[in-house]
Amino acid sequence: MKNRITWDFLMTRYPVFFPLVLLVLSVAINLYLQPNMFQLSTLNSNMRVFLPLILLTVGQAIVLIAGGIDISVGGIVSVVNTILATRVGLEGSSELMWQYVLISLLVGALAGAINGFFIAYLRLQPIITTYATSFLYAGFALFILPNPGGGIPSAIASVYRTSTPLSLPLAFYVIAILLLVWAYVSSTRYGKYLFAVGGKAEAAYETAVPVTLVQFSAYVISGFMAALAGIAITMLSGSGNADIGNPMTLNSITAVVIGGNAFSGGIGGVAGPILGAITLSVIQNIISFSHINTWWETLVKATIIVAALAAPGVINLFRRRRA
Amino acid sequence: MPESLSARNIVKRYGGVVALSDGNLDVHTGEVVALIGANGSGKSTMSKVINGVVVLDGGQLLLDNNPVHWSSPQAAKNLGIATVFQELSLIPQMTVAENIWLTREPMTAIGTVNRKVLHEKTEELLSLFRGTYKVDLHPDDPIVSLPSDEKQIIEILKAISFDPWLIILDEATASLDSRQVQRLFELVEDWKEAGKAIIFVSHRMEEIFRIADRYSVLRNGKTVGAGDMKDVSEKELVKLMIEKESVFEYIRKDSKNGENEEKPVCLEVKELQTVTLKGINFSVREGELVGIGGLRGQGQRELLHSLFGDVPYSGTVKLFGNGYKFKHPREAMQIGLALVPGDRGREGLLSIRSILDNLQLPSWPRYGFPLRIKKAKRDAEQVGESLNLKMAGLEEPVSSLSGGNAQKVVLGKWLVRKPKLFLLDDPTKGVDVGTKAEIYSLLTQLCDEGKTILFYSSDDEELIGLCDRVLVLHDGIIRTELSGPSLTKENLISASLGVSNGFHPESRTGGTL
Amino acid sequence: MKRFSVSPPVAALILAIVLFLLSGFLPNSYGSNVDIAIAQATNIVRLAVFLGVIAAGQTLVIISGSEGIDLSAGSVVTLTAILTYVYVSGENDRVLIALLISLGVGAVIGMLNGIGVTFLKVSPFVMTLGMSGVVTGAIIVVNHGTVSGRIAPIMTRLIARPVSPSIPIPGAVVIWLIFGVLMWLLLERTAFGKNLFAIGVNRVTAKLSGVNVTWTNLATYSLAGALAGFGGFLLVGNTGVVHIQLGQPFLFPSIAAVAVGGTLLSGGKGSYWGTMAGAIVLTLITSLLTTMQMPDSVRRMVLGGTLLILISIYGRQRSLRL
Amino acid sequence: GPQATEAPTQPPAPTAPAATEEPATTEEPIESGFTIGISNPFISSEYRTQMIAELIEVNQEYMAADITTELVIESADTDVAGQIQQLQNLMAQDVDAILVNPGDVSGLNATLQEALDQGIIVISVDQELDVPGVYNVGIDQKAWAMESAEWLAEKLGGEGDIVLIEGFPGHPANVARMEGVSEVLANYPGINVLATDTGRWDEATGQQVMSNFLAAYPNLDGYWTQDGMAIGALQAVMAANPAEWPQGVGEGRCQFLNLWEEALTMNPDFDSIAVANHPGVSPTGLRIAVNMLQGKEVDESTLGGANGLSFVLPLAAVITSENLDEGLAMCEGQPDAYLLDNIMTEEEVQQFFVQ
Ligand SMILES: Nc1ncnc2c1ncn2[C@@H]1O[C@H](COP(=O)(O)OP(=O)(O)OP(=O)(O)O)[C@@H](O)[C@H]1O
Ligand SMILES: Nc1ncnc2c1ncn2[C@@H]1O[C@H](COP(=O)(O)OP(=O)(O)OP(=O)(O)O)[C@@H](O)[C@H]1O
Ligand SMILES: [Mg+2]
Ligand SMILES: [Mg+2]
Repeated sequence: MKNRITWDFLMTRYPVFFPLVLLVLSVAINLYLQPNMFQLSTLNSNMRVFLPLILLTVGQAIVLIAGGIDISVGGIVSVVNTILATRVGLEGSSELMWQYVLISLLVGALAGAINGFFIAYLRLQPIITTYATSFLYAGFALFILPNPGGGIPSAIASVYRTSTPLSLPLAFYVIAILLLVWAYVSSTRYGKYLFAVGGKAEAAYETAVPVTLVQFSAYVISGFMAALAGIAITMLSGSGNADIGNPMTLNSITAVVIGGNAFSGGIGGVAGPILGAITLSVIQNIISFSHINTWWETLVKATIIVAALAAPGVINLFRRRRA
Repeated sequence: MPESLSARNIVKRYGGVVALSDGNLDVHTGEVVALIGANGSGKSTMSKVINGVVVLDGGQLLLDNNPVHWSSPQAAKNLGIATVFQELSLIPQMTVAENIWLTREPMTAIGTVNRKVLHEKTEELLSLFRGTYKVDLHPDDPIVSLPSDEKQIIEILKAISFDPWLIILDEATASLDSRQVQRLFELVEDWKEAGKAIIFVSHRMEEIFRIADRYSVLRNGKTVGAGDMKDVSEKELVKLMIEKESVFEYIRKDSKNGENEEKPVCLEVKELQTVTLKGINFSVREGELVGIGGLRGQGQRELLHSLFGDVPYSGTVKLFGNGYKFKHPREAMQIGLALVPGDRGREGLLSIRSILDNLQLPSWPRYGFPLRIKKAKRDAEQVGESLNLKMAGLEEPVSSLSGGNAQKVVLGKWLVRKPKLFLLDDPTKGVDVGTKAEIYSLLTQLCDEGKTILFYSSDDEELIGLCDRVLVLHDGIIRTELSGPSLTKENLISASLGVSNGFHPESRTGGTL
Repeated sequence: MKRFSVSPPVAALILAIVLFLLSGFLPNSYGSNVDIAIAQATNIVRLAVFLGVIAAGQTLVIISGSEGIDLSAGSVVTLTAILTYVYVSGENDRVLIALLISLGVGAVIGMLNGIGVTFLKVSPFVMTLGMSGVVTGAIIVVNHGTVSGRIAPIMTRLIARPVSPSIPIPGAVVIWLIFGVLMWLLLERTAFGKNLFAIGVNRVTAKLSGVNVTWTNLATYSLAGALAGFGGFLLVGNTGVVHIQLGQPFLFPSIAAVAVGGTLLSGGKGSYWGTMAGAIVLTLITSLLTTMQMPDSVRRMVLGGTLLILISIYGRQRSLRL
Repeated sequence: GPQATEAPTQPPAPTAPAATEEPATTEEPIESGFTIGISNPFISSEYRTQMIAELIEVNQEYMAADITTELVIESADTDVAGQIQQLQNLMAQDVDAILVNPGDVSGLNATLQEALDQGIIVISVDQELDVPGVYNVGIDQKAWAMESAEWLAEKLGGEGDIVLIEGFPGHPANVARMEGVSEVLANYPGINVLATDTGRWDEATGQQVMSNFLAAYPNLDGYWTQDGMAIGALQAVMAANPAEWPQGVGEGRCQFLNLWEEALTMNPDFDSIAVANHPGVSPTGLRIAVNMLQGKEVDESTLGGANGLSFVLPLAAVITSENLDEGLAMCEGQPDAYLLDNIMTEEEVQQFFVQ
């Protein structure tokens, strides 16, 4: 009985526990296969690649906490990427870059606001709404940049790619800031509202929580984070491509769930999903370094991910058997 | 602080359903107004009009005789109106403390929730009901893990946490046991003294006469009477509510006690143990109506659910002469068991499905392939009629029903199947007096037909009035069995408190129980 | 006062017809030529069949609630199409067995989804997404570029060609209508269907009313897999060829078709008629956008906008404030 | 191999003109023991599976001769970030050369530059990249499209209504091909393009688009398309079976040739042309990479492209009604999805090197 409470306690009160175990495990395997993994240059080159997904995942996590889902985030990433690639250009100045970074963030928030408007105020179902807007955004990105090309000055891109202040990858600082901001936000009243709305919207409404506003804001945050992800991936690739964000959407959702947030809303946080995003990427590395037969790679990777998703359930099943 | 609130000629429609056609209510500080009426008469709707949860279709709200208009629940709340919702307004995933203080959390200088103060203030509130919880409640307990009575208490604490001047208690006592009700009433007296106004909704006449100063009666969405409690009798109130002479006759079957002796035993339980139950032994004969008493959370729910195959247990259960160990309620149903669960929203209903689908859910396999829908409808209609179900039609969603009518659906779905042994977990919770009487006569009739009923109720009167004998649970065991002359309210209460029959140790020494 | 309400399937169908009629005014459209109009309409319905069948399983899992969804449908379609193609290899008498293989393989994959969702409590979205990866991986392992086969003439005859020269309705459409009736029977006239709706709304209530929640849920995912398998079988009968991405383009449209058809994405309420109407509406919109000359970017935006408008018309949820 | 080194392998000096300035070039070139990395961001297509299979096969030859020790294949469905990760992982495994089939025309530039800086030979296959120092190996996409467009125009006698089904709009290969088509059609003013749509390089979509076109334009004279969409388009024509079949362009894939044969049984007048964008360019690229690693000097006069670093390979096969039998014979024993292919032999690639 006591034992059971401890496990459930860990799983429900500390949703970060399991994703942390997964991450440690996968990092250990990766380290075994790639001993120089923690060398600064290797670490940095990995983290800079993971960061866009991490940023996207944070926004997705907040929407999921608030009881929604956002499958238009990839589209928003593409829009931001094409804006930067066409407006700043390969020859642009760093002032111009700053200017369009700000504009991109506004555009991301605006795109999120469009989602939020339809979902919170017109009360449309989130999956199908963001599916529809994902066409709007992806189409808009293609409209801005019909053919891949353009980009940002390589000097600016290399700031992102090579900065390692105090011998730590830039991404670590970004993650630290994200965690700090979340630690703050989740303990504000607004943070409680997010959980309340995701938990049971009717009850929250009867308790005088501004439900629609909170739902709306979650999508704005998600749009904003998608814009940050768009900026990051533009800095990483240095170029523009209207389809750049599309494949990222489903990964962000998987990362959030591996990170321990419930699909039904009202539970979880942001730290778990960040770990989840890193774990997903590390798994890819493991596949690379383990030199399995190419034809098996996709199968093995997918199986590992399914196993990771199912692991808590297997443990629970096993525990219940014993009890 | 306002002195009074009045609702005048309130009209409220839900789609085509008129919930209120002419609702009127006055409430002043320092008094308790009982809002009474049959199921579906519009009491909850009236509450939601007053606290701004629904939009008015007509009529007016006056605060100190000035018209007011709520644009959201927020507006009403800001002016000191608090509500205990019949269906509760708690977020299951959040903790007790977070739920109580949602939207009014104590803050620190940097805008975060001050957890320390939050804790202290929650502990303070929780202490108001201390002693009535099964295990002590903690501010950090998540709501999901609580039993329904404790949820109800949290909902009450949540309502009073911001020191409102008007408190609406919409069937706040329906899930509480007598001790908890007692505690609540003591608080209500305090509030009254402190100059608060209270609107009290309940189907228990005894409670109304105990606590209310004035009354207001709704019938079919129209206010048909109001006045001072001291000027009316129970009979008169009932007549106002349901346009019938008193239906208040519990059908005691003392005479039958002997008869049952010869009937075969249909349920025999030996050393039944679960997480809360610590070895239950009893047997029930065919045609008996056996009550289960005790305070809430002593294992009554678990007993009924384990007999129904919903909760795993150890020990032996013999039904109709054979031993069984069900792994799923379906197996229990197949040999003629039926369970009416205590939490109708969570365990008894499919909210967005039609009334027909709800009534027939356990019985579909009996209608062949393809399902004979016409016959299913006829059967459902019959049950509806026999229970006096107030509905717009079988195809309407069950969520459109009032609380009491929804409860009838939960009971009614088993009547379609004609089971042999009924397990009832507080089946009249939230049911109005008229319907209650009908349910009582239905239950006695079922027993006469040879059906057996195991019946838990949080209403002691009900147990005493209806049952052949009552098993009183305390702390997971049957502490006392009461029957015949020993089945009195006094004995029931003392047994509930864990005091053996005949002895009055500890607190009750000075009493005349 | 009687509420005025049109059920979502009917609304979607009316909308489809109106859109189609309006499209006559577009440049390059059928204009006043009735023959072409009919040919075009038939063609659209024919194309909708495959989306419609693939969306059938989707409808079931979505109705089953608890965020039910099947993201592996696309890869299952691909897999069974490839299996059919390889196994049949041009011989009519192998078609029936190929159909059974398709259904069986689909059902097994669906059952794995179901096990993950019911016993291991993985959320359906990621469980089926992961399974989609596994199936794709399996396809690559099994046939890295070495698919060899051919569909049988009878499949082409029954699926892709008109019923008879005088009745210019493709066989697939007839199959779809029969399929629709069966789906209706399953959902509305069997205890399984009723139980499915029940678990979609409230699993605790369902269990306490004797519904075997675990089994129903498992059966639903298995059935959904089998139906996706059937979709793959039909699809290859129409395309006549296979490739690794055959089914993937149908995945998200299949969810959209369910939503446009008025089925509640949170479960417990919906119909297959709605999904059929939704499939027609979606196919129609894509077809219309095809014949209109506009850049792909604009086309995507128009598609997104149209979808938004569609669901705004009748996909709105209950207000919190009544 | 015994020579496996942890130090980056030195690229032959003349081939890295702008990128690196080697301080101390080893005199004798390393002749064997090479590790070669493959980065491929898209696997869900028969082209890519055939490509990977052929790479493995060609590498076997070199392994047997102890010239290469390992072929590290990074192949998965992934995005730009994912392919960057692939490339980084290859670098982390000390490969001597990288063959990359880029999923993005410029998104990999900085990462590829890092590889060049480490002295790794980088060859982009199937898709030309504009990075100084990166070699390209592939066919001329534009010329490829012009070949079939020219055929169609001639077939129609320079007169008639046609539709175009293109691949992914904006994809560089598609852009180049459509440019070629426009250039050809500009010479035939009698040919009227009624509509253009995207079939997303996908058979099912191609079939759907063609069905729509057939319904909208019952009197269509011809259609131009490319790759797998050609199969879908022909399926649509066969399903609709209009009184007058439009003339259409096909694909150099066995599946198409079989379908062509079948179509002839329905309509003996049907004619087509099948050209293949063949995956054999990648194994040919592998041969080029090995030769470069072995220190052979590239004959720059044989190269083309923007940076003068592109190996332009000839088309593999052009099948018309005249040589359909030959084409079918080539498909003998091959899977249906097999693209008519040509991998240059070791001798043939010597044409690119200074003798
Ligand atoms: N959300 C709703 N949608 C449609 N009809 C509703 C809704 N809520 C209540 N009603 C209808 O309004 C009428 C009044 O319901 P209300 O809940 O106010 O009754 P009540 O007096 O509180 O009954 P009870 O004692 O059973 O709780 C009933 O006929 C009910 O069916
Ligand atoms: N409170 C709940 N809310 C939502 N889903 C629930 C809840 N309780 C149970 N479920 C879900 O219902 C499903 C079935 O539950 P359970 O296993 O108790 O019933 P069952 O399968 O009918 O019984 P058995 O496994 O004994 O045959 C599970 O998938 C579980 O996740
Ligand atoms: Mg009520
Ligand atoms: Mg179970």
